[in-house]
Amino acid sequence: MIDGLNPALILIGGSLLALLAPQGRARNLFMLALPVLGALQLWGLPYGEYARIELFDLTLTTLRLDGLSFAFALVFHIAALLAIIYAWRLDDPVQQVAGLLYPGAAVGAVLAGDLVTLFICWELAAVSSVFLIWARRTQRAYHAGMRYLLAQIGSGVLLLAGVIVHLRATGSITFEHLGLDSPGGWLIFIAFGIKAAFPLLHNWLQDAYPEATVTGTVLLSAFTTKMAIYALARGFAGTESLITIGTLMAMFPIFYAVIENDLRRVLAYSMNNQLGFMVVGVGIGTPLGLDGAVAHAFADILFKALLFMSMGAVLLRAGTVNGSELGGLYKSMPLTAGLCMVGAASISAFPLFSAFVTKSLILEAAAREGHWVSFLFLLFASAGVFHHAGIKIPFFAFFAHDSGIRCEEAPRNMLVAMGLAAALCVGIGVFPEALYAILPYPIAFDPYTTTHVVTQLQLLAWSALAFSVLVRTGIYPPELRSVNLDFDWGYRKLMPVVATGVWGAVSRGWEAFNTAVEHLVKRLIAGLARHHGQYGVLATTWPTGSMVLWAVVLLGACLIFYYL
Amino acid sequence: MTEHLPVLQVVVPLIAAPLCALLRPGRAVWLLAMVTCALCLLIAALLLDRVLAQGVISYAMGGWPAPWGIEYRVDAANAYMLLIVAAIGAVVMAFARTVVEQRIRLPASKQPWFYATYLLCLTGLLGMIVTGDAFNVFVFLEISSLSSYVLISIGRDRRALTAAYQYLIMGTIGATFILIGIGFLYVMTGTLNMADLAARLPAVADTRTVRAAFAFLTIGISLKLALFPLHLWLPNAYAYAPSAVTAFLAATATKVAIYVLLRFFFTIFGAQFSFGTMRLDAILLPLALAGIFSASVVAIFQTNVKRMLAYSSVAQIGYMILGISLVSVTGLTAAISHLFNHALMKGTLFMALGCVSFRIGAVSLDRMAGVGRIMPWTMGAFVIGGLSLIGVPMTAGFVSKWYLILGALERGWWPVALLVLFTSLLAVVYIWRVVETAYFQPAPEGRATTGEAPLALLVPTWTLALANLYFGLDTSLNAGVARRAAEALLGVGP
Amino acid sequence: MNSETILPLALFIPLLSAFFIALNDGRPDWREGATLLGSLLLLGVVFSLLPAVATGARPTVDLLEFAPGLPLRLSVEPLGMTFACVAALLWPLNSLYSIGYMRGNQEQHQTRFYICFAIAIASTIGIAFAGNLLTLFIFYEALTLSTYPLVTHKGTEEAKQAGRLYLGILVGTSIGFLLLAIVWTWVVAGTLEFAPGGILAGKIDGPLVNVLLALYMFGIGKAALMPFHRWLPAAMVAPTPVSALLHAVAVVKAGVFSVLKVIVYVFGIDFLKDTGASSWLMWVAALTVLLASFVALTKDNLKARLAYSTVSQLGYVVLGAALATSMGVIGGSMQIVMHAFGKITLFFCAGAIYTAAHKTEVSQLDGLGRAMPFTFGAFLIGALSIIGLPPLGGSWSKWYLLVGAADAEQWALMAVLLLSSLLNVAYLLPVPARGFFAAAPAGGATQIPIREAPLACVVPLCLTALGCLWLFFQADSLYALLAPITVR
Amino acid sequence: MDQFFYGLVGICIVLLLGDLLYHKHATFSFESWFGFFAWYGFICCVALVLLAKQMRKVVKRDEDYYGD
Repeated sequence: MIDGLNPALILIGGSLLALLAPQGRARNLFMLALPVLGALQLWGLPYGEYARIELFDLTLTTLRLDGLSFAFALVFHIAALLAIIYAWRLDDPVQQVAGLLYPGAAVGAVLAGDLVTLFICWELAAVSSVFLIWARRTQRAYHAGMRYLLAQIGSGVLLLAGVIVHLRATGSITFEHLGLDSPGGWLIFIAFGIKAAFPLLHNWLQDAYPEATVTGTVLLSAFTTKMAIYALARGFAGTESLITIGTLMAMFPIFYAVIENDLRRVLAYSMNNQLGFMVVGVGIGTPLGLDGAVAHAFADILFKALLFMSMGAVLLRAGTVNGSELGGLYKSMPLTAGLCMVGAASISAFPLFSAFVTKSLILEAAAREGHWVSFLFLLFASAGVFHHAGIKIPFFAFFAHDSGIRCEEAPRNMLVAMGLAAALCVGIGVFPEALYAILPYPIAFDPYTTTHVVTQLQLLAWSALAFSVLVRTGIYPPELRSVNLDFDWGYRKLMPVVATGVWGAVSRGWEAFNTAVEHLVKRLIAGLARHHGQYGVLATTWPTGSMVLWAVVLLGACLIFYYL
Repeated sequence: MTEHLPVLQVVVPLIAAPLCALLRPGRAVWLLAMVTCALCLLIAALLLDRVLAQGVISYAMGGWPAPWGIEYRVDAANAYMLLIVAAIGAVVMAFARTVVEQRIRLPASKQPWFYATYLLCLTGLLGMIVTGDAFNVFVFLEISSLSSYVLISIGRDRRALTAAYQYLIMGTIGATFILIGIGFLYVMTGTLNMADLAARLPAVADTRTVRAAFAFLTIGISLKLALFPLHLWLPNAYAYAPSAVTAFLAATATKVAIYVLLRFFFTIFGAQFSFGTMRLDAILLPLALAGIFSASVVAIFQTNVKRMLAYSSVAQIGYMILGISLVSVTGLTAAISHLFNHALMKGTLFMALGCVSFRIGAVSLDRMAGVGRIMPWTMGAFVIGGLSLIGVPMTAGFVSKWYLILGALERGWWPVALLVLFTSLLAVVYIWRVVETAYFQPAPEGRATTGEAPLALLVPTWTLALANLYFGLDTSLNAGVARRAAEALLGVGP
Repeated sequence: MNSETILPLALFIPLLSAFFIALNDGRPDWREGATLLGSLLLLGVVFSLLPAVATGARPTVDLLEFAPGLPLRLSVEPLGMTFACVAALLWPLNSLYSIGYMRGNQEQHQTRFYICFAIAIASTIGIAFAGNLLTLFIFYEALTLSTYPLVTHKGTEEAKQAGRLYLGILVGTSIGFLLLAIVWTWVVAGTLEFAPGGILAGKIDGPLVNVLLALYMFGIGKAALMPFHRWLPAAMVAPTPVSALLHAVAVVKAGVFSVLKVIVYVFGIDFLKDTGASSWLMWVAALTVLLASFVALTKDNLKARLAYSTVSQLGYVVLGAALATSMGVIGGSMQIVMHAFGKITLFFCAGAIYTAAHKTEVSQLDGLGRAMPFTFGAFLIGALSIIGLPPLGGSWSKWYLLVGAADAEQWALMAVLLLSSLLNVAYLLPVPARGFFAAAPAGGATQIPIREAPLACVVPLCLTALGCLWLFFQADSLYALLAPITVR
Repeated sequence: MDQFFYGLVGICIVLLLGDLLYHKHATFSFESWFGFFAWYGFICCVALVLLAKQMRKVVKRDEDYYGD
């Protein structure tokens, strides 16, 4: 451990050094060492504030370690480590560098003690992550990446504006509770909201994540949105409106998830839904709620990574993740199927799996504060998440009707990464105290009460029953090759049409104006040329008599003028 | 010796002229003329130096004191003018030899006459400036005019004859009007000495005769200085005369006429009478503005570059008259300084054109295509002259433009300032047409691809070109002395 | 040697270098040597002035007297120092690049090119160190004229047209408006000195302040404020090194630098704020920022896109100046530096792409990045800096501009700045994204394999890209240098 | 598959009956209703699918709708 060294710098600095290492095992080992070193550094640092920098007339606190930031920083390191193992065989320096830079930026963001540092990491994360999408090297990925980047940088600039307004009003850039009554608070809130994929601001997530590379999606799923959850927990804990927002967030994506065909996009919707739970936790703002949000974020990173990794392995081996084209893969990829089901169980909050011990914190907090409407909706969402993430994903990918695809099992490194993630999911589910111990607020909460276990099992089992009944009766909507309109229609269809129209009108108007001016100038020149042109009256040689006449006329005029 | 400088200024070229005519054709004639011009320049410089140091110099011809005898009277204004004319005279003379020997195709036996006429013309111009006697002005005017008719008609171009003839008619009318004006003044005051006239005129100012004299002088001088719309003789005369002659006349003749105007209306009549009572500015200002605009536009449409520059001269004269009609120290400074600067720029431009026509035999725009590549030095000088004409900073032209706008703004005459700036842009257009043609158009078919002009032409051309640059930065002479001259003319200076 | 003796050297070294270039017409190696040596000497001279200026000295030298009380004066203050440093830093790099580019593309008239370039640099230094408006104006015009042969370098009909537009707009605005404004200032204020706090306060009032400001702002055509921006895209016919240093840095920055000088030292920001005369200017600048970005979006030609991006980015500086807050002014000044490094990198890259692959359109760049990783990597860094993303220099200028806008309580302008950042992303990042990630067009296999441009091209663009990064960490010292300019 | 389904039905019934065997800790009154979590989960899922099916009519588009 080096005193005061920001763990983020290990990842960021290492990302550039990694390029110097020769491609292959050496670089892989070097990369693997980075998150381990970073985590050790993080572990070794006592809570406190470090690495203050004086800039202009501001004081930047680039490293602040407390309970909240520690939990996020730790899980970010774990996620980075898993991704590196998962991408062991990847031969793409762009993804490798981005895959370190991006986690580094995220770690930097959660460790930032001031808003300026936060902004810097915020933007760095935005820029470094887009390469994970572009690295897919398809036209779709290029466009999706561009849209993603615009959303991310849009969030960044709003944050910047908010920070400046906040700074002017309070004279402080310390990142602590901001609230919506603080000037600039709203701007920062919206900035966080974009990255947290609030309803209406969410589309970049479902749009971009499924277009990223196999590794890219795994990485993307871990950091950006959780960084935003952290920021909300830090700046807007207890903000009432977050409960409503979070509830909506948990609800509406599940409908899309049901009819979505691309299984990675299903996961993206499900991710949106899980974020809703965390947002509700932050909105409740009690120690229990916040702990719930943090714990759920922690768990979510792991099981979502696991699910995306399994779907990535399917994409790698089968060449597609469209539900309509898959099925019966358990024969080819039994291990992947098993690990995927661990992830599915985790996200569905089966007892002994991670979400069970984390989501219940949030539900409990909601219940204790008497938010019964939210509670009911969250329950609905829990059933829904089981439905689409717990059942639909494994069912359509690995079971259902046999698509006839026969392929290899996932590569060993991927299995190792998935295995580790699965172990963590189960570990958290079995030993929740370990996770509870690193949460920001001390809590005494036992998830494994009879009531809790039974009711949860009831919920899950009857949901599964509903699924089975619907499938058997043929009511369940089939997987179809299609896209579903979401709010991205606004900027992918409507805006281009409007913009093209407006711009066309403006250009035409401008051209017409130019033509008119040109015409006018031409007429003016023609008029001038009539008198001043080469054969114009003012340019030709006059007969001497006329000249003399002019002289005399002028003399006369002068005389008259002078005499008057 | 030094006390005779004023008279030497005139006498030296006057004596040298017949000597030239008598000498046998050859190098010696030019040498004599050149030495004479150089001496004139030296004398002018010494005079200016003395005037700046000591104030007005009065010299009585033949020992007869004024007002009975002819007085040569040198103050800041005419010392400055002498320097311009003598300097241009000398530089153009250096340029003239090659032109006369190789371009004009004058029989060798006639060549000395050219130099003699040139020197006579110089004599006339210098005399008009140096003299303090109104009638003497007329005498020298006739000397310079008659010799310039000859100089113009000497060219190869047959159209020069018509041009010279028209110039002769108009010049004579102008001179006659001036003579009539002087006559009226003499009738009313009984004196021809300028200082004396100035003293006696106020007593009789309110008479019809004086007013008539004023009118005749206005029109007479305006004809000589080619004020719009009395400029019609000028474009052809300049366009068809040999390049050396054009360079000389364009840089000096009209300037001297303007000097005469200044002398008559500021010194003799006095600014109060001319502009306060007679409202001369009410006539000059509109004509100046119209001239600036109209002649600039005409210049844009010209295809003969020499004629284009001639029209540009008309416009530039407009600027000077504009400065005068501002009737302020700044305005007059602008006008007087522009006399100097315009002499530099037009001298450069016409000499550069002389170099071009020396090599390719024509100065029409289409024939000049691509000439920038084969004559880089010549066109370099042309560009410098052109920039100065436009009034780009670091050239002499900027100095006068600066004072002119300053003068206009001081009087609060917005539109005038704007017009001045706008017409500079017209100058950009007509100058840049030439530059573009010379540098970017391919050479026309069948034009001999001769090289750069000979050094004998380039050195004088570049002397003036560099002077354009020098006086754009060090303005103590062209603006500093001009200011003193302006103060002297307005009678406000120290 | 004290600062006063060094100061004129900054002006004469480039001129001298032009002279030696002319002498070595037939010997390319000597000629380029003269350019490089001159540029390095200038760098040394300019930076030797820096410590003194940073500690508050204001070295001043009068060269000549133009009119009584109106000398041609060189005087160094922080703003000019900053600008001169940028020009002096980039000239050696650009010279190196020019050598690679001009030789790589076998351009004609190289001697004339280098001579004009050196004179243009001298004029730029003259503008940076101008001690009064007249001196500024003189060098301003000299810069226009010395760059005209560079714009028309190719000698084609297109180049000629562009030259006409270039000269027409720049000379037209400067003579038509700027000169008038300067003379007017001289008439009302009796001085043309650049003085902290301005010289016009109390000398002129009412709507006339607006008129005078308009004359200045539109008179400084080099600032490319709409609608007088057309010369800039037109000037892109020039060889790329010219576009890089002159039309991304020296000429346009001379324009916005003059804008800042006029606002800070002639009007004075307090005076402007009190009269509110600059509020219309904010909107003109904001409109320029946005419209130029939109136009850039529609351009497929890389250099044209960069040109419109430049127009837009110049609007930032004018906007900063128009805010009339000290933070806005500092933001504008920083933008000069940051944008200079960013944009020169982009132009270098555009030129390197042209030299190596003869591609000029954005749509032709698919897959090229993998063949030219350094060029496209540098482009990415430059683009990110211009967008204003950390950890690159551009983020600080955006920061201060936003702070300035917030200080002026111009929320709508803040929104414009933010929106513009997004537009920057939309028109700049497709270049590296397509270069690196799009599939190379099919059927191109028969062509000669494309490799990186010559080293002389690649090294400078990598250095300027690193410069963008370096500037991020230099923001504090830049701030310390610039902070005094708005203090009376 | 059938065994699978009937097994599931069996589990569901067992779990539903499980409600009778212990005392439920309920924060809200509705939680203590008999088999609340079971039938709530069932209804939710059916509603989810049915609603989503209707939604498809509105939002479903061809795969190349956005054209890239």
